[in-house]
Amino acid sequence: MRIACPHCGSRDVQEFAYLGDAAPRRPDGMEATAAAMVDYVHQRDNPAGSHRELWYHAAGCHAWLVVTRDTRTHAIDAVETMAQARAGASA
Amino acid sequence: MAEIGMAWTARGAWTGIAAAGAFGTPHDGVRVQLREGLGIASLIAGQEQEPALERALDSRYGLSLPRGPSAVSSASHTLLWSGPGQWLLLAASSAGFAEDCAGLAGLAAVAEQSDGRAVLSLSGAMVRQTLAKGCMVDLHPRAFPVGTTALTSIAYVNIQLWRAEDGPEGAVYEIMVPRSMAGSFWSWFSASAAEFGCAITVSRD
Amino acid sequence: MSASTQPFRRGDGGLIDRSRPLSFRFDGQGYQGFEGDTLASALLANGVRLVGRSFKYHRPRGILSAGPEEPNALVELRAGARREPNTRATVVELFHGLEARSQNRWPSLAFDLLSVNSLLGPALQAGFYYKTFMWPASFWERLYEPLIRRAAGLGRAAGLEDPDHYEKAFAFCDVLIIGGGPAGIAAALVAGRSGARVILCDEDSRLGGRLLAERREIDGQPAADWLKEALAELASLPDVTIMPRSTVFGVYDHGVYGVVERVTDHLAVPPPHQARQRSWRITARRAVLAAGAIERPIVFSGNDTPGVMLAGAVRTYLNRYGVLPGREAVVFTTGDEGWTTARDLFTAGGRVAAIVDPRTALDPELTALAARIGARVFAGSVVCRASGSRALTAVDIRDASGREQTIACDLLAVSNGWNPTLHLTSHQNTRPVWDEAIQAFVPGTMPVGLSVAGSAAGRFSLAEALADGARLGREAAADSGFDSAAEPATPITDPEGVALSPVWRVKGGKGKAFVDFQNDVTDADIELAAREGFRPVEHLKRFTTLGMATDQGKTSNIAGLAIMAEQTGKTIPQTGTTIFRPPYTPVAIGALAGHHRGRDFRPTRLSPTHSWSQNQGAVFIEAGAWMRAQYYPRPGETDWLTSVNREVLAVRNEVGICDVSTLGKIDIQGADAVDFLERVYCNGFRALPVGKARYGLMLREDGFVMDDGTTSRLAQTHFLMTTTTANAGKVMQHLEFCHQVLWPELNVRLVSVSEQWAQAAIAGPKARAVLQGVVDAEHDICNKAFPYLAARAVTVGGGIPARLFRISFSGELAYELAVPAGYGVAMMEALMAAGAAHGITPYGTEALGVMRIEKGHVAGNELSGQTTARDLGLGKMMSSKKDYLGRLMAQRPALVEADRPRLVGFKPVDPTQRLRAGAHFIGIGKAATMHHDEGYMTSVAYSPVLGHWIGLGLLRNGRERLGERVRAVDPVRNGDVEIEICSPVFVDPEGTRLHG
Amino acid sequence: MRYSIFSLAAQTLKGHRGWTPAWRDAAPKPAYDVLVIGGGGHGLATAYYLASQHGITNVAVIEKGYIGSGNVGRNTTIIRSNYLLPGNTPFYELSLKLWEGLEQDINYNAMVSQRGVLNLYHSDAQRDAFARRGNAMRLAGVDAELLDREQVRAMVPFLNYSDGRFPIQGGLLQRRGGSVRHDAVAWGYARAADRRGVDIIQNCEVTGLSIENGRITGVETTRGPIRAGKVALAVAGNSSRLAAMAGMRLPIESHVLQAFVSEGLKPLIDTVVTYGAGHFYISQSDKGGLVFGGDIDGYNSYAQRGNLPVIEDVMESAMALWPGLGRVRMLRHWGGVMDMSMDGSPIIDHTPVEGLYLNAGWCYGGFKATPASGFCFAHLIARDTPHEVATAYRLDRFATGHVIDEKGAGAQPNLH
Repeated sequence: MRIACPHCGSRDVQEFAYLGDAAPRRPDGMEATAAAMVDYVHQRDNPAGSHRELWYHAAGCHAWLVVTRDTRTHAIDAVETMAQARAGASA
Repeated sequence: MAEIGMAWTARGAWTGIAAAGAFGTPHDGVRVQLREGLGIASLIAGQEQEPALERALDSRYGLSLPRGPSAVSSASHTLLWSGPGQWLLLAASSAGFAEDCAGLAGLAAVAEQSDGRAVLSLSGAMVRQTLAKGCMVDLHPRAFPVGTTALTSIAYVNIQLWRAEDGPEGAVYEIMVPRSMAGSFWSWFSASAAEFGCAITVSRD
Repeated sequence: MSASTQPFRRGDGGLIDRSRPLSFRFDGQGYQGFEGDTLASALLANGVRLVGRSFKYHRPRGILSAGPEEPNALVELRAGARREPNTRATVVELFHGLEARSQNRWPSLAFDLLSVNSLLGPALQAGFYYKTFMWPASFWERLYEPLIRRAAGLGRAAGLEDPDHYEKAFAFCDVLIIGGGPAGIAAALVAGRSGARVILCDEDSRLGGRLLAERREIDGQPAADWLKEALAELASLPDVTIMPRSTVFGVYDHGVYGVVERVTDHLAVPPPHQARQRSWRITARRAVLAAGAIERPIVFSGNDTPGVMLAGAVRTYLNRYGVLPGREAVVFTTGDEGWTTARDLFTAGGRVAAIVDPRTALDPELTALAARIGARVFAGSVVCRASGSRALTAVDIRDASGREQTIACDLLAVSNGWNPTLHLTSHQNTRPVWDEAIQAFVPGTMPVGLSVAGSAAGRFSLAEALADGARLGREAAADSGFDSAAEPATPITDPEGVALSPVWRVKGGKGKAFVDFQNDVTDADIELAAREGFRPVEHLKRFTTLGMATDQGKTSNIAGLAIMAEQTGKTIPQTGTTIFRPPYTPVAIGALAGHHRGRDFRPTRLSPTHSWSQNQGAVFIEAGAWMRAQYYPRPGETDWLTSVNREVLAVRNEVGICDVSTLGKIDIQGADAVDFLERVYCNGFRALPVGKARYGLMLREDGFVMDDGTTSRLAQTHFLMTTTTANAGKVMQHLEFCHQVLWPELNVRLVSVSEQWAQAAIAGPKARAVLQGVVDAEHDICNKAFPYLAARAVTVGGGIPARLFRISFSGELAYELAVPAGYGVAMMEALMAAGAAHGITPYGTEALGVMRIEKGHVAGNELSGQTTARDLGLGKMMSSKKDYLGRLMAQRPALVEADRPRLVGFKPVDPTQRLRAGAHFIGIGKAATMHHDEGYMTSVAYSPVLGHWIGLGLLRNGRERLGERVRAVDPVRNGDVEIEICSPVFVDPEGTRLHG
Repeated sequence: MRYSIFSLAAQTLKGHRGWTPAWRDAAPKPAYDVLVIGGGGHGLATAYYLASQHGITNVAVIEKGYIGSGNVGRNTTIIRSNYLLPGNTPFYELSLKLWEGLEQDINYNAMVSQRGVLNLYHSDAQRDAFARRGNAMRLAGVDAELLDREQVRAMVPFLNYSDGRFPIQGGLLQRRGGSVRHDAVAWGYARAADRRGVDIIQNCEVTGLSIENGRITGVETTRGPIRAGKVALAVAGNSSRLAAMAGMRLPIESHVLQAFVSEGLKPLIDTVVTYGAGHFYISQSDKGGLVFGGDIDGYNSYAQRGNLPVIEDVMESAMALWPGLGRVRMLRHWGGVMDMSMDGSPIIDHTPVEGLYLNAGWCYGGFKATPASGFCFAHLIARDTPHEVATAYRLDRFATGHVIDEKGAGAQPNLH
């Protein structure tokens, strides 16, 4: 598997560390509820199909990236920096 | 009362690991220069700091700030991109490097790494064949021209690699390894270069 | 030397070098072959037919094929530590002094006692073992299983450390071409000319594929000449790399291909500094599969008799190796191609007794050929039986009317068409599709970037191979941005007959008819599978073991499907398609491991003071990725405890130094640095003054403790965080996550400086005195100027930048001094010199551990990932005034239950008794059962200060039970010690020594 | 027909013509009392125990492909009960006890081979952790022995004791652990369930769950709707997909785990060994193949295949542990989809949907759990109360914090 790091270029998956689904947003602040936090920490869609997920270029530029990958075929549609991902989300 | 009069001599990162000489088959297919005594510092700038940092580096060293994975060099200094918003400043000599760092303090988060890295300069007819045994990055001249740098890993050691100006035998690659893993890196390198034969020299300041 | 010692060697012809004889041994007997031979061709040249015994029935087996599909001719190659079991004689290049042994026979190949299994045959049908051997249960391990295991398993592994060395390599190209036959070479030529980077891999030692085995013409000249020119041109193209002896074994995601290169397997032993094999990870924009095809046998009685051979293999031995596989041949063919074999046999000086072809209407050209070579033609007939005990002596031929006659022969060439070598196309779980016209599976959905040319696509003619190759090579290059000039004219080839009407099996021949030779799967086994409902192809394979042998069913899968289809009244495609799993052919484990074995399995990290510790005679221990000094034995000290006790007492009474360079060190700067720390630590850092250090505790988001360490404020917006040695990398990644993903709005910059600094702990009542001899005089480090938890930049050795921290893990007056790593050794020497007058003693991780336990400090054994701050007695650190990672999850009911195991100290009631970590706590008088389990001992140490063993542990509701007694039960070491619960701080609970 | 040495002999004389299908290839009936979704080991075992333990025989197992096509036929066949935490140990011990009597119970030889499972340790801290675990096992009545280096060497002398990067210091041995012929487990349970009237329906994929005001009433399938009083999910890596049909999200990620087999070899190793300094475990099948595996690839996947970095990591661990394997060839590798839960432990529980039961989150420990999983799941379905050894496997434990985290890795599936 290859991941096209927006900073470094196409690299072997061996250089990256995986975290998981990029969708959950941490409920920040003192007013966050336990229920919301339980959901953020534990519950996952785990789709068979397109999945936006967090990877860390551990052996490269140390950037966290959002990779859009099909979990049935491993085909990668997009690799975004966190900034790009946020811009996309807000857009 | 620090006059117990012990001399504080610094120990090079390659000391006890590699020394001038040769190993493997008698071909010198690969040449290694152990680069001791470099000044190295990491610079991290926020977006707002970058212009000022860029001006400073340009005025001081005539180096422009690489925005992507490349390396720029002057006679005395090299500036390596080392991640988004991050660079490594290298000085051929650690003498006076503290002043280099102090001068940039306000313009970026500066952290000296001179003692934390072990650096090799690799060349020779078989250098690419040797690196291919562990380097997961495409080093074909079309993909990795002079002035390109890459952060990657070789034999489970995270390294930074960059291509300097060509030498008499063609491509010259510089490799920077974490000091604590220099021995393991060398174990991989010597096993990989042995079939081509390897000559080792040492450069200090 | 003449071929006279090789009775079946032709006088001329072939690609072997008769001027270079090579001697070799098979089953102890000496033979001679020539350079260019395979072991199989050399054995045949010497008239050796019987080369192995089969898996289950131990039937005599010979050589079926001339390639990687070989199911029968498996040998143990080489001897001693280099012995390679199950090695296919058909792909072993002959070398001088080669040694091989036949397998799976006892006592000898010719006379094998276990061939009685043949008589038991009827009982040993597919899956018989599922139906018996069940009574009594205990007999399975004791009796049945050992018998079965001894009988099974084919070859014997060396069992000794592999003396050869392996390596990995990585390559990149625009176009990867898999297979160096006509299609592959045509593709390489076109792609190469376009300027694209091309890698051409072929598993063979010599490029050319079938061209090496056939007598063909291209553009009116012998194919060999065309090949020579093509290879010369490829060699002249700078960006074309030819990799012979290189098998592409697997297709992985995004154009990554696994390749194993047999660098020196064709030599007796690898030359100095050379690898035996090299495993490549090749990343290609596009790939062309031109792997050719594999010929198919026919299922009939005795079809496994040595001397029954695939017709294409016969041509290979004749034309490539100059070997006559038999003198008196019968050809059994279901298509025109078999007749070519008859022709080549005749041309090579063999006699063709008969050509058997089930087809009734035969092309007159074929019958004319038969007449020319004096072969009897049996049209509309089949071979229904091959006979001969250890080698073929005759075949029975049955015509349409059922009349049978026997013809004596020593070779039966079987031609039944070919199956495309499409294995790689199904490595990503996509299925091939059935092509009715050629009665074979052809590639279906393809892995991204892969295309298939020539025979591998079911386009079997040489003309198609050359045309496909050129077309796909051009497309592949264009797809990766290299356009070729006009399509080159496809070479003209001589005509070839391709008509075919395959026969899957011939019934009624009495005696076993094999589908899967190596696993001894017969047509009857497949009928049984149908009868018992194991009809889906995966059930068929798993129940009968069809296609599960080392040849992965390369010659057997289709016939198996055909027979199942016949049983169930379905078509072959309805019955199922087998998908092939990687690797294409078996790959040596050593090759895939490469350099990473022994000490090079993973990198070893050495502290900048390592050489100093070595000179001090340290005993080192693996600590994660690091080697750390465990203790420093002195002459006369025989056991580690003596040394450790001495080191501990030295620190408690005078002063000691210990390398702590391995701690993670993270430089944190930025206007929001303190806010960042506030969120990642559960305790507060906002009030930490510049020049001070503070102990920090980090939780995971799920509320359990992740890591701890001290963080110092070097300037208003500049902090230095330390982490545990074990978690340094994990914490750095975690902080990058917090910074980049959670709170990008915070102005903070993180960089690891772990490698830059050598750090030593100086601990003991005389620590300050020692330091005052090392730190440059202008820095006042007296108790008032440099109190507990002070943290400041200083200089040493006359201006060398250093950092001094007054922190203590041992509970003594202690400091940590950090200098640039290059000065690490100098620092240790300076400290030793300055401390000489004070009785300074180096101490290692063991003494460090003893002292932290004496002080009740938590470490790795307590930071198990299963403990909360409260469990560890650090609950008060959790701030209630701010949000931080883990805050909410740490409040989940189960994490705040009153009777959770909490950290307390323990001492043996009888002070002579030893404590052990891992023991569980059971109430006195209670039975040692899970229900009475109240927790466990996390860490223990012998305290030389107290003169007895002490321990830390997690005990249910422990904090409220000080003074109570329980038992430390340790069944795995037969331990059961009565212990008293006490405070986890055993030494100087008031902490006065810290401040001394 | 009952399997025995006698029936085998009789059939041998008849040329094996009298054998009948091991199970009927049933077509779906309109309705069942219990519908088990998933014809893998757990689903088939559940159906068998519903019939044999609870007399519930109007049961169907529906499978989208052929039975045993999932992880029960893709694993490395190891069985053991060497667990640390009280939520786990008794459950896996029940499983091991059921393995010990399985063949006589279902009249099918699954080649249950108690050749021992040996976990190696390489540091003092690891030894302490293994002692803690071994003691927990002993307190729970499970066999466990802590071996020192020399005892390990006596058992498996061919490992690397000389120049290992992480020297072998000893091991934790469970002699009652071992291996089982994996396919036979699916086939044996299927045959035994079929004999008690359970319908085994292959090539029948669930396309939807029918839920009426909070209660399950049946399922939609590629072979039409099937009504059911109770529906039980036992679909391992596909749990999240089925749960989504009921509008549920699970604390589960699906990951690929690769497995490997070598060419057939004469007997080399007669126990199961796991390497404590890398992700690696190895044993030898009765056919002679070395069966081995390592860590999951580490990213969400439903593809049933992995990539080279993990393959090489496994081979490196193999060579680091056992340098004699260098010339042994890897014959096949493949992948299975693991239902990795947030704490590394399974879920056997009700769901918010009445009549819908969940059996999931087995990570890569599912095979050894097959009998107890079926046994306890059947108990829950039949009695609507959890079996006493499975009370900890609740779906709400992540909210309450009663997690069962053997590794202490926290809520990150790919670290378990």
